[in-house]
Amino acid sequence: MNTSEKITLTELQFIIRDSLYIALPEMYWVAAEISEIRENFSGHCYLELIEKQHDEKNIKARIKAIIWSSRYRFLKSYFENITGETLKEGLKILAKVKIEYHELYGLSLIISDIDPAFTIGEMAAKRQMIIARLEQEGVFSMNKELILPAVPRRVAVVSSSNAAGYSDFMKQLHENSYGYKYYTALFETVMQGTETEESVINSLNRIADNIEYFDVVVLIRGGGAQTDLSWFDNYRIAYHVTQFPIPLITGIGHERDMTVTDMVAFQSCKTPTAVADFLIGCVADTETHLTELSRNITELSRVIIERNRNRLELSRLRLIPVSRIMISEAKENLSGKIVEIINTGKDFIIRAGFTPLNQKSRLTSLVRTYSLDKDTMLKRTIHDLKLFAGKAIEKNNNNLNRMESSVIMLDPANVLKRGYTVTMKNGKILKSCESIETDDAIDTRFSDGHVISRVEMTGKETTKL
Amino acid sequence: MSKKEFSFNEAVAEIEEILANIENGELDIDKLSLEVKRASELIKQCQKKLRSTEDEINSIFRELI
Amino acid sequence: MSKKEFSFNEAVAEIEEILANIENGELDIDKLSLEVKRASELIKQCQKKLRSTEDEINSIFRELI
Amino acid sequence: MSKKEFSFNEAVAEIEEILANIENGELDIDKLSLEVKRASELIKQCQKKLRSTEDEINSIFRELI
Amino acid sequence: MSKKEFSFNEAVAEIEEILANIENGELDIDKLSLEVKRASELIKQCQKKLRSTEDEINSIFRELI
Amino acid sequence: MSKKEFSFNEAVAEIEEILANIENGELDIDKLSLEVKRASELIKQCQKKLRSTEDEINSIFRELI
Amino acid sequence: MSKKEFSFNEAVAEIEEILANIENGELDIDKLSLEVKRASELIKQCQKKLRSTEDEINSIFRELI
Repeated sequence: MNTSEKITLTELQFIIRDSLYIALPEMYWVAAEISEIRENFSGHCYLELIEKQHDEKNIKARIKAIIWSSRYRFLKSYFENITGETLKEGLKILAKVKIEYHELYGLSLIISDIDPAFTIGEMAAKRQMIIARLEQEGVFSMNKELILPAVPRRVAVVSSSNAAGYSDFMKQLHENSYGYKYYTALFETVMQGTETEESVINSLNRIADNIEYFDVVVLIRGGGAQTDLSWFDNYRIAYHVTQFPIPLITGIGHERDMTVTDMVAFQSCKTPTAVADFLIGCVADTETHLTELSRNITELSRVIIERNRNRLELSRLRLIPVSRIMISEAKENLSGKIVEIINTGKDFIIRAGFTPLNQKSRLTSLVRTYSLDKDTMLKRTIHDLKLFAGKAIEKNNNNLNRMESSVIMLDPANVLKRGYTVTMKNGKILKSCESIETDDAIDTRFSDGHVISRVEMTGKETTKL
Repeated sequence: MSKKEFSFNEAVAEIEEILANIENGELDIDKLSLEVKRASELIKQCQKKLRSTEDEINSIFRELI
Repeated sequence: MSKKEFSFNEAVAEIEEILANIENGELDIDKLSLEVKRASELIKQCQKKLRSTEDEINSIFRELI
Repeated sequence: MSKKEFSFNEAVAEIEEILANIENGELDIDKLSLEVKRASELIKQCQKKLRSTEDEINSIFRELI
Repeated sequence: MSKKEFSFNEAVAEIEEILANIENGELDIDKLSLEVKRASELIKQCQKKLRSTEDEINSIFRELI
Repeated sequence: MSKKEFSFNEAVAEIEEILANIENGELDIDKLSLEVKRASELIKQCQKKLRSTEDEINSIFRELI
Repeated sequence: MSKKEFSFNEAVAEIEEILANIENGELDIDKLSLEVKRASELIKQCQKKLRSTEDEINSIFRELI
């Protein structure tokens, strides 16, 4: 190559430029990480895009990029609207680029479009990775599982004193309408940028060294710019949060998405003010709970008192009739006794009356028997008298009759009438022939006269009648 | 015997005596007849007495019942 | 017997005696009717006594009822 | 019996004795009516006693009721 | 019973005993009216006791309401 | 009960016991008015206790609101 | 919590326990008044703590920062 063929630098640059245009006439969709980004006074945005090694440390490729202000205004708001992120260092983007070569500034990429979906996907993937790791380590919900004190009043604040969010928080908390008293200690911390990780972890460690003085930690960051969330999609911060021994509440200030730090925190609020409200709410809840408890105690006690009063009242109401019943039963019993005594007394009298009554009837019947006996005896006497008198008369009568018949039999007149005669000698009746001698004159008497005869002969037993 | 109260027992005794005398046969036939007559009379009187006593007693008993 | 208080038992005893006498036949017919009369009288008195006692007792009982 | 307090039980016993005497028939009829009178009087007193006791009981309880 | 405190229960027991005695008929009628009188007195005392208890209780209740 | 702390529960138990005794008729009439007095006193004390407890509770509530 | 700071959690727990005790206490009035007294004290302390400043804590915090 000789010197005559020399060209100017400009000419060279033009050759390079034209060659590039010819060689790379098209637009490309390039995925890269923003390593620098700044907006100049005229609204153009100058970036440096890089690609890192797999170790995420060493840079593999680097190039400048520009978004012209006319485009930038649109892209910026569109991107932020879609992703909730600002275009900032560390962000991975998918940009539609045209390669441009400027003789003065060299090679750069002119970005005409950025696909927010890619960034969202990248961010999500990063978050997912951190979440998966925390879960794999079994620490993801450790802070959530802590118990928040009933009254979280001693608050460690991890924030930056310059942040608007910090003063919002302090004002909201200390000037609460309930008049609750809170104690806050600020642990000055860098809340964005690359120092964020170390600063947050440092603050958390300091708090942990004095853990006995605190009920709760709040992690808050200024309100205003809704940017740079991704600083808290950070594994180390999230890990420290999970391992923190007291509940940690985040108020990092974003509307749409949660960072991993929010996810593992005990509680995440949208804003620092919301964190303050949460803390006030906790105390208020506790106070409400106390009020409810005391109301319950009061009500329950009233119920108990009322029941006891009712029970007592029942006893009191029972006491009267029960005593009266006892008395009236005793009265009835006594009346019963009166009747019983009258009845048994009368029964007794009636039974006792049987004896004289019985004696009376025995007396009358004995007297009747007695007089009947005497009467019978007298009647028998009459009968005997009759009988004996009759016998006496009969006997005498018989005697008389016998005598009469003897007299009749003995009457000579009767003998003579029957043909018998009586022979007499010298007036004397002869009963034997012995005194008769032959020639004796005997007088023989007949019933109608007598004959005197001379005995011619005598002899004994000559004739038999 | 009309004046003197008639005695049944005496009459019976007399009759007994008469009967004994008759039986002894020591009596004159005329006396015998007399004695027999006497005895008969006494018997009759006795019987009368007996009747009257009986009547008396009966009338007593009639009263008694 | 009018003066002296009549005794039922004595009367009964006398009646018994009379009865015995009559039964034994030792009694004279002449006395028989007298004795019967006596006995009858005694019996009557006894009956009267019995009646009067009965009446007395009845009147006592009448009071009693 | 006027001075001494009348005893129902003694009266009953005495009546029993009188009853036994009458039953045995050992009693003279002359005494019968006396004894009956006594027994009857005792019975009357017993009944009177019973009635008066009843009255007493009734009057005691009239007060009560 | 004047010195000693009157006991309702003892009084009732005594009344029961009197009742039993009367019921058993072991009692002399002469004593009956005495026993009945005693029972009646006991009942009266019991009634009095009941009335006084009732009054006492009523006054307690008046305070209580 | 002056020295010893008054116990509502014991008092109520005692009242119940007294009531049961009265109801069961196990109680002597002689003791009734004493027991009723006791029960009434206990009821009064219990009512007082309830009132004081109620006041306490009311004061708690007043402080809270 | 260094000097044994009053613990709301413990206080609330104790109040809750008291409520449970009252609930389970089968209406024991004697316990009720004790428990209510204790609860009242705890509640008062809690409320006082919530709104009053504790210099001790403030000074500790000043040192810390």
